[in-house]
Amino acid sequence: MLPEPVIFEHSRPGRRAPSHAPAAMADLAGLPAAALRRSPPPLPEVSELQVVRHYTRLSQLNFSIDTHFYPLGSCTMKYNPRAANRLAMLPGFLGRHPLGPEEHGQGFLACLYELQEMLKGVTGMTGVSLTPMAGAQGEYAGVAMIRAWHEARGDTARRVIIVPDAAHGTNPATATMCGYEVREIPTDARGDVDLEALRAAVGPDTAGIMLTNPSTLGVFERRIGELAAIVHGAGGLLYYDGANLNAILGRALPATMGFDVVHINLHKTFSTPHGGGGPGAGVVAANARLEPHLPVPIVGLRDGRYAWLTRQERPASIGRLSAFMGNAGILLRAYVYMRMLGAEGMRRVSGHATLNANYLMVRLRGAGFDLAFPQRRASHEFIVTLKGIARETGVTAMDFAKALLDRGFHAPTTYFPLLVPECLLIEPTETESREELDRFIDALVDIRDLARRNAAEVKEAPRTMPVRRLDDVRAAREPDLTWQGRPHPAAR
Amino acid sequence: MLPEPVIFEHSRPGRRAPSHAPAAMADLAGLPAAALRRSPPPLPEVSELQVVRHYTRLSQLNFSIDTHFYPLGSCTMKYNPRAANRLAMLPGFLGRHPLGPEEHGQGFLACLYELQEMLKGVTGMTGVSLTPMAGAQGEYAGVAMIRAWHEARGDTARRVIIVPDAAHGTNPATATMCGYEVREIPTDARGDVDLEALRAAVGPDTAGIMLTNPSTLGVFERRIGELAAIVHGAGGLLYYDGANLNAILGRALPATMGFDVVHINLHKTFSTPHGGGGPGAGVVAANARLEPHLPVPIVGLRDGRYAWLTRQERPASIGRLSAFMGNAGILLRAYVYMRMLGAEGMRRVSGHATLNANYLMVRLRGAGFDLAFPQRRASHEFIVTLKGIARETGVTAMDFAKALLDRGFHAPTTYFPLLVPECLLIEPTETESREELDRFIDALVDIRDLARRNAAEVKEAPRTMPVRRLDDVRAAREPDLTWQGRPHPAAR
Amino acid sequence: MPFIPHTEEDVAGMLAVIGAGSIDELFDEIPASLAIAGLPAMGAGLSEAQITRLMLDRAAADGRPLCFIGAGAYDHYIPAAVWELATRGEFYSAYTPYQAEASQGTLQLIYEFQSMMAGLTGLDVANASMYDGATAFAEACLMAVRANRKSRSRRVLTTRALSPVFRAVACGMLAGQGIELVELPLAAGRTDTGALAGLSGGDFAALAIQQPGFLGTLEAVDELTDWAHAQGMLVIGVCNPLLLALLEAPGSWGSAGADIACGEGQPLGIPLSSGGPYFGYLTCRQALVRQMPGRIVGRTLDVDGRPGFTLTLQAREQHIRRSRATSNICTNQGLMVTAATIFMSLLGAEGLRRVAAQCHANTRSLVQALTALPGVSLAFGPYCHEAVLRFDRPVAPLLAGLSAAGILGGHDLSADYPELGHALLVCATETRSADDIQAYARTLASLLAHRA
Amino acid sequence: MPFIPHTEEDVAGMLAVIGAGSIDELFDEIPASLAIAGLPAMGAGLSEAQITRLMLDRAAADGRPLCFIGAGAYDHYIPAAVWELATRGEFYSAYTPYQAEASQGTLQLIYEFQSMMAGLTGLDVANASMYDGATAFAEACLMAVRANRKSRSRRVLTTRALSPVFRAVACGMLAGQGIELVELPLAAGRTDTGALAGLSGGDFAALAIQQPGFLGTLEAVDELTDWAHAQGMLVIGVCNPLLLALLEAPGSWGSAGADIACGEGQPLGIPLSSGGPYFGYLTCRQALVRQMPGRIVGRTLDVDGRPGFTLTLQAREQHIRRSRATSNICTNQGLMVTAATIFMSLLGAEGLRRVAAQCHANTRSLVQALTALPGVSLAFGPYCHEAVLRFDRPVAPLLAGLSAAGILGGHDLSADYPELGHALLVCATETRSADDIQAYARTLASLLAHRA
Ligand SMILES: Cc1ncc(COP(=O)(O)O)c(C=O)c1O
Ligand SMILES: Cc1ncc(COP(=O)(O)O)c(C=O)c1O
Repeated sequence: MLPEPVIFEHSRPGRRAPSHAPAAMADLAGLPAAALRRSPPPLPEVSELQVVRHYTRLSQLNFSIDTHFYPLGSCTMKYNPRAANRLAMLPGFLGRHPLGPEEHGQGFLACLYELQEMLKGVTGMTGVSLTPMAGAQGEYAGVAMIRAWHEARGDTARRVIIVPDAAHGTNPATATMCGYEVREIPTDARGDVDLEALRAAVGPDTAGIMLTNPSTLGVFERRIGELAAIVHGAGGLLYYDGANLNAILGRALPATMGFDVVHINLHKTFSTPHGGGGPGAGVVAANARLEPHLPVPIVGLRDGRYAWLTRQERPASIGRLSAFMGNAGILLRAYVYMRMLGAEGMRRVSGHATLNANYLMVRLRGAGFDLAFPQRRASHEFIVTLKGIARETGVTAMDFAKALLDRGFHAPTTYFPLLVPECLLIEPTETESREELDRFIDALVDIRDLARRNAAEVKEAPRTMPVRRLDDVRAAREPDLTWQGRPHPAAR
Repeated sequence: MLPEPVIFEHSRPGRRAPSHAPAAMADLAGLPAAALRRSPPPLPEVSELQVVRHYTRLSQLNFSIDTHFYPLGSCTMKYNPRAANRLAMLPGFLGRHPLGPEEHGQGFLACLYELQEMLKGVTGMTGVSLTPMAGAQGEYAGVAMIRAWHEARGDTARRVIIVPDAAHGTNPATATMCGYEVREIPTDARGDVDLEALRAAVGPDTAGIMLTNPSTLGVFERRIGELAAIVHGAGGLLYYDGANLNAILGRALPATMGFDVVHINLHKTFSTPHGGGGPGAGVVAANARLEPHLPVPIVGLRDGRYAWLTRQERPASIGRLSAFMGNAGILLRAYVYMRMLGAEGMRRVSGHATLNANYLMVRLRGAGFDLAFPQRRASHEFIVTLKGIARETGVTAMDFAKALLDRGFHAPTTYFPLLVPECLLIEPTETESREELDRFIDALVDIRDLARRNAAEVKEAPRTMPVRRLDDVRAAREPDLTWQGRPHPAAR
Repeated sequence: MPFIPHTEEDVAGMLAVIGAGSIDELFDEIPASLAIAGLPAMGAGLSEAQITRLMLDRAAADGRPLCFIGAGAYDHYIPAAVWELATRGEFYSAYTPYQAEASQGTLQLIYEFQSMMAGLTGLDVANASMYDGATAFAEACLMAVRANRKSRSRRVLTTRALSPVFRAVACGMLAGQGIELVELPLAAGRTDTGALAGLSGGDFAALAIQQPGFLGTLEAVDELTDWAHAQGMLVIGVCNPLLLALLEAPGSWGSAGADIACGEGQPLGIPLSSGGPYFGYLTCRQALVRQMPGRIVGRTLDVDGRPGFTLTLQAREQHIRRSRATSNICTNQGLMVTAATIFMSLLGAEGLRRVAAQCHANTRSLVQALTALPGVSLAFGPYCHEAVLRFDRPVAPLLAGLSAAGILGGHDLSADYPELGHALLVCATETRSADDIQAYARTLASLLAHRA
Repeated sequence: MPFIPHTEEDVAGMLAVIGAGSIDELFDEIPASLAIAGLPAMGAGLSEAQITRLMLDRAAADGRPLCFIGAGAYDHYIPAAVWELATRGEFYSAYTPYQAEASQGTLQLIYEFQSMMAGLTGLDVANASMYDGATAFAEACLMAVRANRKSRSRRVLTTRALSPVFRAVACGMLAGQGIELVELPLAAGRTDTGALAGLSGGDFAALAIQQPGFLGTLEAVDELTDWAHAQGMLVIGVCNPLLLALLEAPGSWGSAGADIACGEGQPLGIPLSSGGPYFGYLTCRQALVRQMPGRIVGRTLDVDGRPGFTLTLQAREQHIRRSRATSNICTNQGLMVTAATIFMSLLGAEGLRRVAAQCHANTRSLVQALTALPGVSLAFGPYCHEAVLRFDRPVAPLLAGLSAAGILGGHDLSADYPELGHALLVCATETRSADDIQAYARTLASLLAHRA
C-alpha cells in the first residue's frame, strides 16, 4: 500500500470539479462589500477523479466491521445491516426539512413513534425521548432529569453524583457538565460495587448514582436490588448507562432492576454504524417518576395523527438538546434493525453475544491467559489481564494490541477499565462466527508465545499497517493539527 | 494484506442469512415430484456479515480507476462519474419491467430517444440503434447490416471482410460470426494501412472493411478518403470500429470519413463503468444506406409519444440482438454523462485526451524510450516499443507491466497490437492530471534504469500485490475452474 | 470542464513540452476536409444538480406499477448488500482482469461464480458470462454444433416452449453461419413427445430444452434428454437459474444429463431495469470446455507456490485466436456476475429454494384468484412459477385497463402464440403480497364486468 | 436468525466447551426475580423485503414538497460522490480511530477536515466535530468561560439575532454549570449597536455574534468584535460555513478577529434528513486549543520517521481526565465529517462561493417575486441567503394553504419573534429554479386573493 498524500497536495490553483457548482458566479447585488471575504479560503482545488481516488484510497487504510473482526470492548462492534443504510437514505427521508409540517412527515413520524414504543419495551420504562445524539448526551439528559426532579421537589441540597471506579469516562464528565460533584466508589474483588462503600457514600447530598449493568468489567451486578434500595433509601435516583444493553436484551429490564432513567446507545445495541466516530444516538427512557422531565421533542399522537410534543405539552421537560430533533437518520436505521429482529431476534442477540464471550473467555483461560474475574460468567464481554506476561516478558497490553493488527484483527479495548492493570476488554458480539473466534484465540496464543521467545519482535508490531507505531508524545508536544502547506518537517 | 479464502471456505452446513428469504418454505403443491431437484446445489452457507466482509476484502484486491491510474491502451479508462451511477439506479428506473407498457416508460424512453439523437450527432450518421450490449456485438450488428444490404440487392458473392493486421481481435472474430472470410492487410512503416495491398485485396468478393480511425496503433489514418474510395469503388462498405472515438470526439465524424456504419463503445468514450469486464454498450449508427437494417428495437415517436419500433415498423432490420432492448442501465449512464458534458465538454474530451497522450509520448521519447511511430502525432494513445531494452537487458514488456504494478500504476496494454514487438499501448485519457502523468514517466524511467542495473530484480516483480507472478501455463494445462472443496493441491 | 483536471497553466506547460501552439494543433493529422468545428447540437452541459433533477422527474414519471409480468424477467427482492458491494469503485471501475496480480478480487469472485453456476446446473464448468440469456442460448447452439464432431449437422432441434425472443435472437446469430433451428411442437403447453418418433434418425447437432418452458409448464426433461442422446445429439438445458434451487439440475436430466446449460441470469440479483444489463450464463461438461465461448478463470499458483487466480484457456478467445475464436465476445457482463455471486452467497441454496417456492405458491394464488372470475381459466399445467390464463375475449384491452389502474397484468401471448387464442402469461414473484393479488383480481373483475 | 452466524452444531459445541447446558444458563448470574422470558411485544421479525416495502411506502407517503424553509437547515445539492464514498464500509462501519495504525484513513481525513474548517473560519485549529450547531455553540460558550482567565465571569453576551434553538439548547447546557446568557436587542433585524454603550464595563466572558443572523441580516461584525475585545471579552463567531466562502471569516473580524468560531455543518453536504444527523464545527485560536472539547487529530511520525496521524491532546477528554474533562462528548458525528470533507474537496473555494452566491441571488428573486404581491413586504436588509417578509395577516393559514399545494413556504416567526408581527423567514437555495419561485408566487397570490 503506497502512502496517500494529503488532499491539499493534489491541489493546483485553478483546478476545478465544475459540475458541482452553478456554471457562473451569480450577481452579489445587495450584499455590502464590507461583509465580503477578502481572500478565498484555502480549500483544495482538485478534480472529481482526484477526490474519488483519494478518499477511496484513504478508506482502504481503515479497519472496520466490514473488513475485520473488531472485538472492541464496551463498543459492541457488530454487523451494521446494509438494508438499514439503504432504507434510511431513501430520497423521501433524506429530503425532509426538519421544520416541514407534520402532514408531510407522517411516514417518518410513524417510524419514530413505533421506535419509542419498542424502546419502552426493551427497558421497561414508561416514556422515551429519541433526541440525544450520542450516549454521552443521553447521560446528560438522564442526569439533567434527575436534577430537574430534585429541583421540582425543592430538594436543592443534592449536589453529588456517585460513580463506580469502573465507570466509563463519560459518566463522571457528564455529572460535571450538569453541575454535580462526582464521588467515586470502589469495586470489590469479584467485580461488584462495594456496597459498604456505597452505604458510606450516600446521604442527603446524594442526587443519584450512574451505573451500567453488566458493568464495564463484563460482569452482572448481582446485588442490584440491594444497591438500588441503598440509593433510593438515601433519596437518590438511579441512572442506567445503557451502553451495555446488548448483554441483557430480552433477559432483564433496567426498570425492574430499580433504575429510574436509562440511555441506550443505538449505535451499539441496535447496530447503527459507528461511522469512524459517530454519529450515534443515545435515546433516553424514564419511569413514571422522571418521564415528565424527558427532553423534547417527543413523538405523540394528536387527533389520530403523529405530532411533535414540545415544551408546550411537556412543561416539565429539561428542554431541547439539539437544534432540531436529534439524529433522525440514525433512529431510522435502528428502527429497521429492530423490526428485522423482532422479539425472538432480540433475545438471540444477547444470547449469542453472551455465548461468544463466554466461549472466548473459557478457551483463553484454557490457553493460560489470566482473567480479571475468573470466577464469574462473562456478560457480552470480559477482561483478560496481561499483567503476568508483561512482568515476565515486558510485552504489554499495547504490544498485544499492535501485534493483533498485523494478524488481521482489530485490538480489543486496552487499559480500560482503569482499575485492571494491562487489561484487554474483549467484546466479540453475536455476529461473529465460531471460526473467527478460534482464529482470534490462535492469534493471541501466537503473540504470547512469541513474547516469550522474542519479546522485541512483538514490540516491533505493527509491521503490515500503512504506518508503524506512531509517536504520540511528539503529536501532543508539537501539535500539527492543520495543513500548513508542507510535509512534516521531520519526516524521512 | 492477508489472503482471503474462497467463499466456500467460510461455509458451514446450516448457516443462514435468513432475512433475505421468506421465513418459511412455501407449499409446493402442484409441482410434480419428478421435476424436483434431488439434492440441493452446493452453494455456500454463510452469514450476511461474512458475505459483506468477504466481498469488501476481495474488492480491495483490485486496481481500478477509482484507486489507480489505469492507462490501458484501447480501453479508455477514464473517470466514471458517480452521478451517472446514482441516477441510473433510481428505484423508478431499476423497477421497470422490460415488457411494461410504453405509457409507464415515457421518462425512460425520453432519455433513450435523446441519446439516439446525440449519437447521431457525434457520428454524423442518420440512424442509431442502442441495442448492442458491447463493442463486439456492435461490430456484429454492423457487419450483419452490411451483409443484409448486399443480400437485399441480391449481391450474394461478397464473402470477404477485409481487416488490417492492427485490428482488435473482435473484428476478425466478428466477421467469422457473420459467416465471412477474413482477409488481412498489412500496415505500412508509418502506421497507415498499406493502400497498395488494399487495392490488391478488394474485388467483387469484398463485402466490406472493418477499420478504426485513429487505429489501434494510436495514429490517425490520413488517407481515409482514398481508402474509402477504394473500398466503395469495389462495391464494399466501410465499417467503423468506434472503440477509439474518444480521440476525435467533436473533431471529425465517421460519416464524413466515408464510413457506412459505426459502433461506439459507450463504456469507453462515454465513460460508463467497465465493471471488471462489463457490462458495456456497443450502440450502432448507420448512414441512410444502411439505416433500414439497424437492429431493433429503436425508440421512435408515435402520436407524439415515445414508442418502441420493432420489426413491424422496420421490416429490413437485421432483427433482435438481445431478449429485450440491450443494456438499458448502461445507456442511462452514458446519457447522463453526455448531458453533463454538452458540446463544449465533448470537444474537450478529445482535446485533453490527445494532449495527455502527446505529452506523455514526447516526454517518454525525451527520456530515451523508443516509439513505434516516432514521426507521428499521438492520437489519444500511442505505442512504446521495448524491443531495444529487451534485447539489451532481457527485461520484457511483461516485466515492465508487472514492475509498474508495484509502483502503484496499472500497466498499459501489452503485446497488442500484435505487429509491434514488446509494445506498450498507452492511453492516459483526459481525466488524469499532469502530475499523475509525470509520476508515471518517473516510474517507467525508474524501471528502465533498474533493468539496466539489475534485470533480475525487475523480473521478480510484482512483490507488493496480493500474489506474485502467476503460473499461466499451469492454469491452462491443469484447469482448476470450480471449487472442489479443497485448497489447491500443490499450494504451499 | 467536467472531469478534466487540467489548469490553464498545465495546458500551456504541456503544449510547450510537446512543442505545439494549441490543443487544436494536435489534430493536424486530420485532413482539413474532415475537421469539424464542434458539435453545437449537443447544447450546453448540465450541472450535476440539473441532470439530477431531470432524471428524478423522469424516473418518477414512469410510476411504480404493480407488476405481474414475468416472461423472462422477474421482480425478485434484491438484498441491499448486493449492490452496495457491487458498486464499490474497485469492482465498478476496474477493467477486465488482464493483469491478474492487480485483479485478484474480480478473478477470485469469478471463480466463485463459476463454481456456483456449475453447482446450480449440475455441470462441470462455467464461463464468466455472456451478454444475456438469448445470446447465451445462441452461443450454446454454436458451441454444440462445433462440439458434436459425430453428427457434424448444422441443425439444432428445439421446442416451441423455448422463449420466442431467445429463438429470434439465436435464429439471427445462427443464420450467419448457416445453422438452422428446427422446432418441436407443443401439446397442451408442453413439448409434444409424441412428435419425437417422427424426428428419430434426423440429423441434429443438439436438442435444446427449456425447463420450465416459456409458458411456465414443466417439460418431460428426462424423456427428451434420453431420446436426444440416443440420436447422437447433445442436449442443451435452458433454465431459470433461480428455479434450479427447486428443479432438477440439467446435469442430472435423464440417464446421462444434459451436456450444456444456459439461460438468463437476471433472477439472481439483477434489477429489472427495462431489460438490461442482465447476464447470460453458460455451463458445460468438462470435455466441452475448449469449445466454450467467453472468459474463464482458473486457479493456479504464483512463483512462491501460493494460490491465485487468472484468466485461462484464452486460446479460445478472439484476442488470441482472432478469426478462429469460439466467439467474438470480449466485454461481457462482469458487474452483473459480481452482483449475482453476492446474491447467491447471501441466499444460499435454502434461501433460493424458499424464494422459488414462494414464487410458485404466489403464482398459484394468483391463478386461483383470477380463474375464479367468469371467462378466465387456466390453460394448462403443471406450471412452475408462471402460468397461462385463457380469456373469453381479447387480452389487450384488459391489460390497458389494468395498466391505467397501475397494474401490469401479464404478458399478452397473442403475437407469439396465436394458436392459444386469448392467452395471457402471468407471474407473481415472492415480492407480490396477498393484498397485491387481491388488488389485481378486484380490478380485473370490475374490468370484466364493465366490458362484459 | 438475522445476522447471527451460528449453526446448531456451533452452539452445541461452544456450550460444551463452556460447560453449560444451554444459552439461557449463561445468564445464571441474573437474579431470578429480574429475569424475563422475552419481549413478546416486539412481534415477529420482518424479512428485508418486508421492511423495505414498509419503508418505501412511508418515505413515499411524506411526498417531496418544494421547500423554501431555511432557518438553520438548507436544501443544497449534494454530489453523488459524497455519499457513495462516505458510506463505503471502511468509513461507515469503523469505530473511533483509537488504534491509529489501523485507522489512518479516518485520521487523515479528519486532519484534512480540521485544515479546511480552520481555513474557512480563518482560525488556527478545529476539532473533529460536535453533535450539531446548537451544542457546538453551547460548548463554545463553556470553552470561552473556561478560557477567559482575565474575566472569570460566568455570563456570556449574545444577541437576539442568534438562532432561537441554539439559544434554547445552550441555556439548558449552561444553566447546569451556573452560566447565564444575556441578549443584546435588535434594531431593524440587526443587533442594535446603540445598546453596546449601556453594557460597557459589564462583566462578560464572551460575546457571541451570528453572521448572518438567524433573520438573514448581516451584522456589524467588525464593530461588535472590536467593542467586545476592548471590554476584555472573547469573541465567538457563529457562522453558516458555506456562506464563509463569500463572507468575511470570523478570524478576520475587526482588528483582531474572533477567538472562537462554531456553527452548524449541515450545509456542507449533509442531507436535510428531518434534522439529523448533522454536525457542529468548532474552531479557535491556537492559544485556546487546550480548552477545546472533543477529539483532535494531529500529524506525527512513526518509528521509521514516516508521517502518520493520531488522536492527540487527549488529556482534555473524558476518557482520560474524567470529571475534569473539557466536555463529556465521546461519540461525535464522524461520518458527517467524512461527507463534509469530501463535499468541500469537490466544491473547492470557488464552488462553495458560487453556491452561496446563487442562494443569495435566488432568495433575492424570491423576495422580489413575493413582495410584488399585495400585503407582502420585505422586513429589513441587507440580507444574505434568507430574508424576513412581513405580511398583512397571520402567516400560519397561508403556510397551511401552501403546504396543501406541496410548497413549504418558509418558517413562521411569530412564536420566536412576536415583536415582528406577521413575519415569515424565507430561503431559496441554489436548488430552487426560477420555475419553482414562480410556482410559489403564483400559489401565494391565489391564496392571498381567496382569503383577502
Ligand atoms: C459504558 C459506556 N458508557 C457511555 C459511553 C458513551 O457513549 P457515546 O460514545 O455514544 O457518547 C460509552 C461509549 O463508548 C460506553 O462504553
Ligand atoms: C479497438 C477495439 N475494438 C473492439 C473492441 C471490443 O469491444 P467490447 O469489448 O466492448 O466488445 C475493443 C475492446 O477492447 C477495442 O479496443
